[in-house]
Amino acid sequence: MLSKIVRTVANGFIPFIMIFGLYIIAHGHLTPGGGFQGGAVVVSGVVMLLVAFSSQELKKSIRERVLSIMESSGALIFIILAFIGIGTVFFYNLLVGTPIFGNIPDFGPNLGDIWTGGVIPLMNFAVGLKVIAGLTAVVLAVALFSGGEEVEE
Amino acid sequence: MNRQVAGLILLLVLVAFLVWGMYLVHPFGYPDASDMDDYMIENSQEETGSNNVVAAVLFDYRGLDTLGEATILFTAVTGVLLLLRLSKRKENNS
Amino acid sequence: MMEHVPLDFPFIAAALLMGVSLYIIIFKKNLIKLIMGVAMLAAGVNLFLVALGYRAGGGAPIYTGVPKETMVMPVPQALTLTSIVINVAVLALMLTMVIRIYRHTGSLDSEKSRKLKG
Amino acid sequence: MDSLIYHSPALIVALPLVAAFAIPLISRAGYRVRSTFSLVILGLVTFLVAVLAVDVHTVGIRVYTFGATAAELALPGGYMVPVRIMFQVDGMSIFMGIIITTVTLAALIYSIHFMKDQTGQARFYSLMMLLYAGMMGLAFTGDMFNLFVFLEIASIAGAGLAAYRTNMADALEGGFKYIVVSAISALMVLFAIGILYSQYNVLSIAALANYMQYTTLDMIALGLLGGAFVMKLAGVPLHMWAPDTYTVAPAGTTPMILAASYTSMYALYRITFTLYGAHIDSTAIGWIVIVVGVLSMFVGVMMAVHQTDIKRMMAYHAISQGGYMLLGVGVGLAVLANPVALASYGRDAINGGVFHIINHVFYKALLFMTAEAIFFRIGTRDTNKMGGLARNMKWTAVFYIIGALAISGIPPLNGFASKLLIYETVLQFNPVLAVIAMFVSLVTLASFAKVFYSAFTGPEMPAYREVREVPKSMIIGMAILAACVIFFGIFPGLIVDNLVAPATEALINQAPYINAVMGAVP
Amino acid sequence: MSALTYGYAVWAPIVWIIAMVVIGIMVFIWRNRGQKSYKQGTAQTDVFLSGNKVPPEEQRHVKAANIYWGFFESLKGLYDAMMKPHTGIVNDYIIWFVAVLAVTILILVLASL
Repeated sequence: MLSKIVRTVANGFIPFIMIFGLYIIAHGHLTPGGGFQGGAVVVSGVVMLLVAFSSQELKKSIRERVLSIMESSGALIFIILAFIGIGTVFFYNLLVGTPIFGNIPDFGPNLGDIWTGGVIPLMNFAVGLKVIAGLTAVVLAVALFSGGEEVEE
Repeated sequence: MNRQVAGLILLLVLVAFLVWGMYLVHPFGYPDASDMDDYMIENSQEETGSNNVVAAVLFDYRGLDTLGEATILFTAVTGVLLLLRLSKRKENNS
Repeated sequence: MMEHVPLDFPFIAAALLMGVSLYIIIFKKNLIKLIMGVAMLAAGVNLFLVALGYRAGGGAPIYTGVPKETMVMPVPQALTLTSIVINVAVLALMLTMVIRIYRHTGSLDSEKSRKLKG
Repeated sequence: MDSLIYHSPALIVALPLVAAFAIPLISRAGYRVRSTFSLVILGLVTFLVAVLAVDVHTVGIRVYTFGATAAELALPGGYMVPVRIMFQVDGMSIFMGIIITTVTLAALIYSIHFMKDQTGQARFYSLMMLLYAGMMGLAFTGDMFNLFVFLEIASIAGAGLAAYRTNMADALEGGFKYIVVSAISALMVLFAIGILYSQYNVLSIAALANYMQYTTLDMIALGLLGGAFVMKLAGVPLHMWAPDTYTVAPAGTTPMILAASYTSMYALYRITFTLYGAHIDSTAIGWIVIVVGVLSMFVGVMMAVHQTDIKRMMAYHAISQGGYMLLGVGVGLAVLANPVALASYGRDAINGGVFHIINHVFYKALLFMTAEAIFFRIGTRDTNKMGGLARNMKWTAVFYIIGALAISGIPPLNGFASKLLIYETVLQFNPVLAVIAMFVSLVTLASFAKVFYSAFTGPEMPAYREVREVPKSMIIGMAILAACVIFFGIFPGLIVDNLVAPATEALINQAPYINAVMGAVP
Repeated sequence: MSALTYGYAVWAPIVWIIAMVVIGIMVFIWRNRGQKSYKQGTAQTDVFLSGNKVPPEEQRHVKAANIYWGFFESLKGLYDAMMKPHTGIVNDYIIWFVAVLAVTILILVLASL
């Protein structure tokens, strides 16, 4: 556990980091970024908390079981999104042209419409969920193990 | 020690080949062919509705790679948690 | 501005980076340094991949916002992104194994912590 | 049914992935639900593989383009290069698919009882499914970068499984060596893919083969790819990780890691035959493969006789038998440009080398399982401490004998059939190589006789008086493989004509593979 | 159907099995016509060790490390040379990898000249 200044600053910054990460995930189909990058940003916030507080403190609020469920669900959502195209072909982008994220932007440079991309934004969210849960689990497990604790099954 | 000297020499040979190979690659910034990429740049908005061509490549044109990538992350997390697990039942140390 | 740099410079830098990292992997007995070597090797390969896609004067292959005349190739960027995530995964697993090995043998030396040979 | 076959290449990879993602959620319901779920999914996939195999052998190569408007539509709307990832299933791919699926099924059944009292089961099964999906993807994919991705999935899952016994330092060491070796060779593969991409701006294997010029850069790429895959398939002198990893991997997963290394061998063949086949100097490359094969055979078997650790001995034999496959295929490759020699013995040599893959995976998986059965009961792998085990472990001893006779090439088991093909054809190519191959077979028999004598025969050891036979699921897992070994031995003609010959044809003749994607484009 | 045909010869396992069964029956008949004076459980089957005391059964079992002792002793030079590269150090594995890569690329480039 670091000094009070560090903890206060970390507490203050964590909402901004989270929101920035979520912004990157949500705008993956419009601006640079996407599920992996945004997820990594969110996890960097978690790592900041881990450094500022201790892994023991963090363990009280983040449970391994929840992380495991989150990660599995993220991966499952991703593959199910790939599966919904199977009426045509696996990974077919079924949602283009439908009311859900289905708008087609004009060719060439434009201002960007969040309601485009078909399954791409949804997949970004699934991957983001997976990356956040997975990397948090890894970081937390390694930190706890270094402190002498082992992960429960 | 002999092995290390031989290894160093062969490493230098390998690096020489790699550098020579890199010299033979097209000049930086002027690729020889770009048919596949041009198709993606031109059609990604129409086919996938995504302004970000890289996202279109990641999740649509090469979606299986991204599934594989997510799978690898899942595999690694599973592996890490498996290796750091509590071993309740002690096996025989041999 | 580009004329001042040898045209193939990024490719050659990638090859040299790979050479340096192979040197580290071969000659450093410390397991953590070995893993750093693998990370550097991955960085070299990623540098090579992402440099392949560059087109002189090109911008990011994204249509939102600033209009650009040419765009760099998107596929190498996607491949690099995939490769980076894969290497993160590999490094995480490697480091976990090294932590466990250290717990068992009390040594990070690849020669001293070795149990299997012959 | 038609649409099932239509989508089967994707489903065969996607269903195990779904299973792997779902197992951590499902296993909260308990041990029984989890094993049943894994078995059901794998049974479904086995059915799909069988259906697809029949389809590929009757109709021909099957292309599955991910995300296109139709699966056969490899080129988007009359465009000249393929844009999307595609799976291409030809005779060789489905041949590997059959091997992998059978071994995984046996390994999964075998593991059910073995794992009963262990911790971390959910993640163990999850990794097993991921390893299966990785291998199947590697066998089916028609895209270079996708090949790299699946190679990494198989490597990481394999390394996690190999290091499963975390309370033993050597297990972690074996897993660590595996992942270091895999990571570095996979990075070399990626580098070579980058080189190929820089020249032709496509990633599909068929399109690359179509545009291939065989420039100096292509040679460097071929060297990198070849070295990396030889590393992954444990050919001498890059074999040293194999004994370490195979020795420590827990039951059921050792055969799967073995199958993963032969999937890398498949990738090597795919690269040399399909990607570069039309352009390379096949005599030079054929001789490189032959030299690696003969070295593997000789060094592997001589190291194996020396071992006292039972799984380590078998691991060295795996290297040695890998040499036979490389020898057979290398002879075929060396005469690839010579139609007369190819027709008279080259094709049979490749048949032998390819047939040996399936035979070897089956009997070596069986042998690894018997070794793990012994470890399961007496807790050691050291043959010096064993003795008289056949008295209490009769089934294990019988399966061991079957496997040992098969690997030594004793008729009528399956090892003999493929080794005979290799001997006869290599004799016509170069008699010295055939003599070495026979000598290696002899030493193989000797080393297995040594282990049989010291472990199974002899008086009852006082420490092992209470040893019992292994549980039923482990016996069933071994029995599946033993039945395959005997069946393949008695009906070799059936297997060679229906499974191996299409695979060989797919290797030698790369035009259908290319045309399936590139169509009429020259 | 079961026979494996290649080039100029045929391997027919079923014929082989039938032949082996016939030979086995002949050997069995021949064996039964041998001497009948061998009896199990009598002094005929006891181990005789030049009159020395015979150790108990457990200690008579030859350990794996002692089998083929002469083979390893006569090939000592080969085994010493072969054990030397098998160091088990992961760095050395990569040295071999780099060496093979360099040599392979060298051969490939030279072969094309």
